[in-house]
Amino acid sequence: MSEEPQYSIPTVIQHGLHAIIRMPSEAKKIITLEKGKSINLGKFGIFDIDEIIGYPYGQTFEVLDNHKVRAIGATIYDTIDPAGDNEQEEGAEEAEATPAPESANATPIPETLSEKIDYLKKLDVQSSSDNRNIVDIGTAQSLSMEDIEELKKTASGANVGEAIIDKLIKSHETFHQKTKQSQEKYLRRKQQKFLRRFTVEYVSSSNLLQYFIEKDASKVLDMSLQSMGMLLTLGNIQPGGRYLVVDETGGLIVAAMLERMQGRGEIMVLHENEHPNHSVLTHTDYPQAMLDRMVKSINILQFFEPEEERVQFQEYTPEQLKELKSNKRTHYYRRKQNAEQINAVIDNAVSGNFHAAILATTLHLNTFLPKLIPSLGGSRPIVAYSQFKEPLVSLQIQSLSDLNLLAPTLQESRCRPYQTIPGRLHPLMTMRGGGGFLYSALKVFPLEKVQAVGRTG
Amino acid sequence: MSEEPQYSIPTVIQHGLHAIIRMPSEAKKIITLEKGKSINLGKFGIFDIDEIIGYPYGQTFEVLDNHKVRAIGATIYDTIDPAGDNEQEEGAEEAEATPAPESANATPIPETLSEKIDYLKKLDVQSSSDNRNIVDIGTAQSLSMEDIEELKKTASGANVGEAIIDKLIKSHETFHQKTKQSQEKYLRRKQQKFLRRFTVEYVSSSNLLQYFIEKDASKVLDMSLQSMGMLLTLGNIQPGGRYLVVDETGGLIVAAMLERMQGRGEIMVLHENEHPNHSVLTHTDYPQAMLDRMVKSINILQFFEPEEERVQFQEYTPEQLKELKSNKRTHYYRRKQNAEQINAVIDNAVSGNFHAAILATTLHLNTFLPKLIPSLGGSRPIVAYSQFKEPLVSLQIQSLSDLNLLAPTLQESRCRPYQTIPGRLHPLMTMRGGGGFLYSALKVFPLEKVQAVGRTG
Amino acid sequence: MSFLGYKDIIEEGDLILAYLNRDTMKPIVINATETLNTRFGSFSHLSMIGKKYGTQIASDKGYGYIHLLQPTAELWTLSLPHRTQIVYTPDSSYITQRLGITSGSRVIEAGTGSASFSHSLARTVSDKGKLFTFEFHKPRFEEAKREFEEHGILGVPVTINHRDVCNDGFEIEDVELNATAIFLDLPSPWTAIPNLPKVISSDERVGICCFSPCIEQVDLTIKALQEHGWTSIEMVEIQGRRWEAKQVMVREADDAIERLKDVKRRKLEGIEKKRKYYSDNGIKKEDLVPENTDAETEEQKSQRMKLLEDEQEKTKVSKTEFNPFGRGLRIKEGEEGYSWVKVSKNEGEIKSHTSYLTFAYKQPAFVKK
Amino acid sequence: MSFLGYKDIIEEGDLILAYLNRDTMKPIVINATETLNTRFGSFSHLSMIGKKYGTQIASDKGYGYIHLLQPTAELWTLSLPHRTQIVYTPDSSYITQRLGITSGSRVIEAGTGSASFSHSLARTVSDKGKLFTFEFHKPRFEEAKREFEEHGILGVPVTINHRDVCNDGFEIEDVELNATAIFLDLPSPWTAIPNLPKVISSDERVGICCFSPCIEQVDLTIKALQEHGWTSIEMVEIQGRRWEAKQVMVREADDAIERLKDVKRRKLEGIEKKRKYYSDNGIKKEDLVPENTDAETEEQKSQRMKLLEDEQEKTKVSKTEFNPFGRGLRIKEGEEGYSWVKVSKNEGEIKSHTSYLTFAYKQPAFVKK
Repeated sequence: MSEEPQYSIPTVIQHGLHAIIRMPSEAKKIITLEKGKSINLGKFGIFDIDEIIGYPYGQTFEVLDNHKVRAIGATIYDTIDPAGDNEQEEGAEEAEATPAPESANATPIPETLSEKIDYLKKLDVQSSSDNRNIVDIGTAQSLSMEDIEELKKTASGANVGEAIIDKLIKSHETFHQKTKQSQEKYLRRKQQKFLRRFTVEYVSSSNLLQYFIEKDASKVLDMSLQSMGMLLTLGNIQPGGRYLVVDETGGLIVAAMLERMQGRGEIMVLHENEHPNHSVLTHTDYPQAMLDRMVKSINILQFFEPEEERVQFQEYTPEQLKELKSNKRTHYYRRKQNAEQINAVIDNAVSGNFHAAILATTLHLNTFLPKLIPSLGGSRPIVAYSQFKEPLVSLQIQSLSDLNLLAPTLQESRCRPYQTIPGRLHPLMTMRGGGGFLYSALKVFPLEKVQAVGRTG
Repeated sequence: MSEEPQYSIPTVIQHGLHAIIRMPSEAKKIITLEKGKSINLGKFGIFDIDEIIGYPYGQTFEVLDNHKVRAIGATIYDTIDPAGDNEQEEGAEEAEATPAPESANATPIPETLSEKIDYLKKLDVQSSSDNRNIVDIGTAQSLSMEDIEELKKTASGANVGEAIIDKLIKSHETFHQKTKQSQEKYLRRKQQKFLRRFTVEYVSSSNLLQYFIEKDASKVLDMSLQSMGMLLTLGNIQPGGRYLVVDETGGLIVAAMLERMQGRGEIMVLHENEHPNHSVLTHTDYPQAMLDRMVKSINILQFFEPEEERVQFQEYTPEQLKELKSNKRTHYYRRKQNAEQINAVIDNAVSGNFHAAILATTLHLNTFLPKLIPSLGGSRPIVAYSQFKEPLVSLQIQSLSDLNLLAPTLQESRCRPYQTIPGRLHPLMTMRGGGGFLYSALKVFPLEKVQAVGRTG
Repeated sequence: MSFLGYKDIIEEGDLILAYLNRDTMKPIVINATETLNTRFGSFSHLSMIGKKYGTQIASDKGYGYIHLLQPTAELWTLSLPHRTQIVYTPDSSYITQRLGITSGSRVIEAGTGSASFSHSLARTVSDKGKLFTFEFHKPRFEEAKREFEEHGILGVPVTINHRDVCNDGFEIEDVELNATAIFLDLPSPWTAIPNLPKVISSDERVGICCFSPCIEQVDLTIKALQEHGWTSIEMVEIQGRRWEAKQVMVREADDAIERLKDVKRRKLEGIEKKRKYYSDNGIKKEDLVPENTDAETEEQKSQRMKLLEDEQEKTKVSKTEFNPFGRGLRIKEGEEGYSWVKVSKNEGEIKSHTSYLTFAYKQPAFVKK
Repeated sequence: MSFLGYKDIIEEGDLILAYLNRDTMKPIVINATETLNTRFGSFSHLSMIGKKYGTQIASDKGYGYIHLLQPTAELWTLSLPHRTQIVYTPDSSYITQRLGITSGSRVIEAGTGSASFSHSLARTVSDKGKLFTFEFHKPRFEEAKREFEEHGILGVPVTINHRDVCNDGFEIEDVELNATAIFLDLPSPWTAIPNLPKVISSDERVGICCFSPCIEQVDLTIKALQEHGWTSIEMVEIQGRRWEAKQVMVREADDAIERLKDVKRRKLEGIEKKRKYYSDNGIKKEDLVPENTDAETEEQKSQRMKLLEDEQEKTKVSKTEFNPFGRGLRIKEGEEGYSWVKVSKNEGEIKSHTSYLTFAYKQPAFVKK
């Protein structure tokens, strides 16, 4: 590489970029940071985009009155099992092998909500020592929807959430009989419902994937974050590589690869329609010029029948060109450029020697993958993602007798999240199933003789 | 049931029964408790069977000189990850959030080996506080095989193991630099190699399964303990039931069912050869009369073509019988009994209305299982175990459109064992893969009209 | 005894489970004068009497169907409103097998909780065994006791006590518990462990399982077990997974290539038709898409539109017949004419953790005669 | 730069991985005068020069084969003698993706350990980024440094220091670390966490991952992270599983029934033949199996034996031709003439636990202009 182009991921919230807004409910929203516009987060409030400009991505804000915000520490507490509100566990506080919390005396009088919660956490009194008197929170809930609506009207702006929580605490009949932990969990759940806070995240491939997993996992073939990370690792993706990609996740994999390549290299997107589906890419902030330079697309007809598909373009002589009317000439140039582009992409594909084949497709791999092998360089990985294991089992069996493939491997990677309250660690009671499977192998050049007799003569 | 036969599992080690001997290496051996015989455990010593008679099953013994034993607490320490001897973890002792062990002063001078180990455990000195100076145990091992052989000659009988461990402790160059935990692990590993101890277990279905999993898992279709437990639970196995069973685990499943039925009920074993393979049953202690009464076997030809397979037996008149020579008469009665037995089993099978179908077979379930459904009573479970998921996936898809089956379900159950050192809990680093999958459904009687039009008129 | 033994025919007084669908089972006691009302219709108990267990019946009005099942401990667990933690089948079946609980076993359970595991244990210990179950939460105790009674298992084999076993132990007046297996589903099992020696069997090995959601509880439990002479301590987690089987279409790359060729052919055909139309009618492209539409009069525009319509009409290309993947059609899973591959997937949300299971054994003190 | 970038042709001085089989890869530096000796034969480096990466070559004597691969971080991990804990691909790839490490990232790693994750990180941060790795065990530090040098990644992007970061911090003289991602694989990460503020980026969000095998370490780590202002704390476990695919025979019950019928037919045929043989030859069964063999003379016995032999010979029944499952034959997996179903299974022993991964983030203090 002589020019060494480079691209850096934005770290600061700026006009013109995208962002993912994460709300206390964990709901997410993709926005464009347009100057002078505001964003409506429904029950979490409205804020002006200009208010958040200049902060680093990852910042959490509280919505104030008049569309203003103020930057704060963190939105919400660390992982607490949403499904783990069972009584037995609550009783487990006696299990705490950790030193007792600092005495309540040392704690200042709580002002902010998070301080209030901290205060409650440190308060060692008024918590029932076992679960004998605990009644299910759901049924003991005494605050009606009407109460909440009323509060929304009377409390002003930013304080609505807090006022509701205070009221909830007061009105919860058995709140003080509850153990500390269940109080915390209760507060957290209420917080998720009413706090006017949000976090601004960069539209990284991980955040985008998370966004789509929650919104419609089928759009990204039910791929988990760890499957995506493994796909990139097994593919040995790095700056300067030339990759052959089949991506039925709407371009998410292309986006993730671009993130790793940082401006250098090329992605040849092989697709089965007239145009590739890159709907996910529209949410990213890669400069168009970089995309044009790095991402090429070719359909499988052009890829597998390049000679028939090359555009035969009859160039005009300078004399002929001169005679054309201006709109005809524009049309000519457009056609010429189009033909050149198509032919260049076809030439590029034909030249082969790709540094990896990355597949996330529902096409039948047993017949499709062998067609791609000749386009790969030696010692280069082929990695195929599938939502289901069975198609990869079939591919693996076939690969075992293909001498052009070395070490075909079928694996999965699952991520098990934990509740992260010190002293009460356990895996979350429920989690998403699925996440997909990965096939990988290396393209090699077998010895002719081995192929023939399995042994040299 | 009018007679109410009953059978109780033996709890005491007695002559004539079987036992599983578990050695410190976790190796297992099935023995018959023959009067006057002795058992050779190789490097763990030799003992007379009569020595262990009368103790409750589960007892641990130490081999003394002259084939004697003495009953002791436990063979070995509780679960310590055999694969977990990594340096990082050792350093984690600082993580111990538990109170410091009692002061060493309170500990009596160690006499037995386990006391010695306890002593070491409680000794808070001479343990390196981090892993900087730790050298891999394997390479620092300074005791040669010759040393060990020499010790075996010089130390007497029961003390060999202990003497070796003492020597090992002394000679291990960096032993005192090691952290307490790694010392413990080290001792445990040595203990497993040299201690002359063993535990006598009852040949329960769980112990037998464990024995075969370790010896040759394919013999029991790679079935895990949790799959076997689930099979019995989903099958609703209980005293007094009549069950239809296809068992390719050599009779292990039959043994496990008998354990749950305790002398009441019937097991109809359906097999595909001339005789069922019940090799595992020969290691169990069920009385032959009970087996004859409860376990019936029928091959699939007799089961599916009962009319052709019923034995046509021409009975002799009393006059004819009188004329027969004695050996002919014996032969006649044998044939008669045989025919009656076969016909009784066929009649029994034909009567159907079984209380569960329990399948652990490699026969093609999609064609085999539907043939069995008519023999089941209504509301009764069908449970099929398979080493692989794929055959059950196929069965599940087919079952979804079979109105005679309700709620077909495909599940697996995996067991993840942990290291159980308080303060250093973590899952074992490696474990056995596999364990199998379970299909289950309930036999029902669909409404004719539903079957025809999906709706009554 | 609905939960022990087997019955063929539904009779007055039977407890049955009306199976509505995978998520809904309703326990009912047959009473000829009553009717079961569900969202699938009404079903008079009378229509159930005399039917075989397992029968599907139609509602009184003829639409809507349910299945009539004999309850088992496992179906009962599935039918429970999840009022408190339930010991699910993967855990309960493992614990039972691992502790060697069989017919005739004498088992202690604390606490009773939803009584789901109690039912499973009662089935297994059978009428020859004993289940001593303890619950310290009064309403739960009463609910469970009522259920045991209704299910015909109170007394034999189930004994239930309202008791805080951590403080007040397990002894029952005039009863030798002599338990051979213990199951502790308590917030702090380590406080109950010291109370066990008085109630466990003194002449055979006794097994225990402590069921705790948090790992820190395991830590304290192990220490208590060690301190009180329990050995062979092992801790495991059971992970049950359900799989849903389905079929997905086999999509051949060659078919996709053919589809693209077909699209291309149609495009060329359209261009060809247009060219022919223009030459046949002596029309120039400029007539249809003029360089400057702003300068166009209303009349010119209307005429051009008419021409455009005519062109569209005359140069129409037939829609492709080649549709290998049934795009745009409603293809039923497994439909003929397409290839299918069988696959399996987890439910959307899986139970990833229930509790940690700590097992240990206690060998009786024994003096050889 | 063997680990960054791509090369097509093997040249003198290249580091290559000689792939012997799934479990054995040998890293060698090409030197025209040397030879690689393996149990699959000897391979002169000369025979490798000029070959394309990925080529399979035969040994100098013509038997035995190896493949010549360009090293990648992942292949390197597989080739390592397991001298200490390795961060395996399922963990390393997740950590990289989760912390958003890309080309240009500035990463701190402590400790270096086997340097397997270091290689993976070096590949990802690329020549535009920085990996600051710390190791306090002297021999491991030296080994890793030598490797980085040999692999052409020392300096750019890797900087390695022999250091106890828990006591002595992460600062490097004259270098602004400005790290954007931290990976702590230390026995007590909580003692290193207080040392981080001086070396992390002050104008963008910084992510951290602590890698600990025991759960009690996680407990202390979380507390330290909270105390030092890290938020969004999450802890996960990554479970990687490999699957082996194979084919198993489809065994139809109907075929098994036919087999039993065939066995029966043969048995009957044998009885029939015997009966015919007896009547044809006027022999009685008693002649062959007398009531009392003890009373038999030597001569009688010899004659009887002859008769018996003759009977066996004359009444022999042909062995069955019907063998639907190939019993007793050596059937190759997938062999034609039988039906097969594709299945998958785990390896016999699986890596069930590596470490717990605790993630957290630190948002820079920011004063709006």
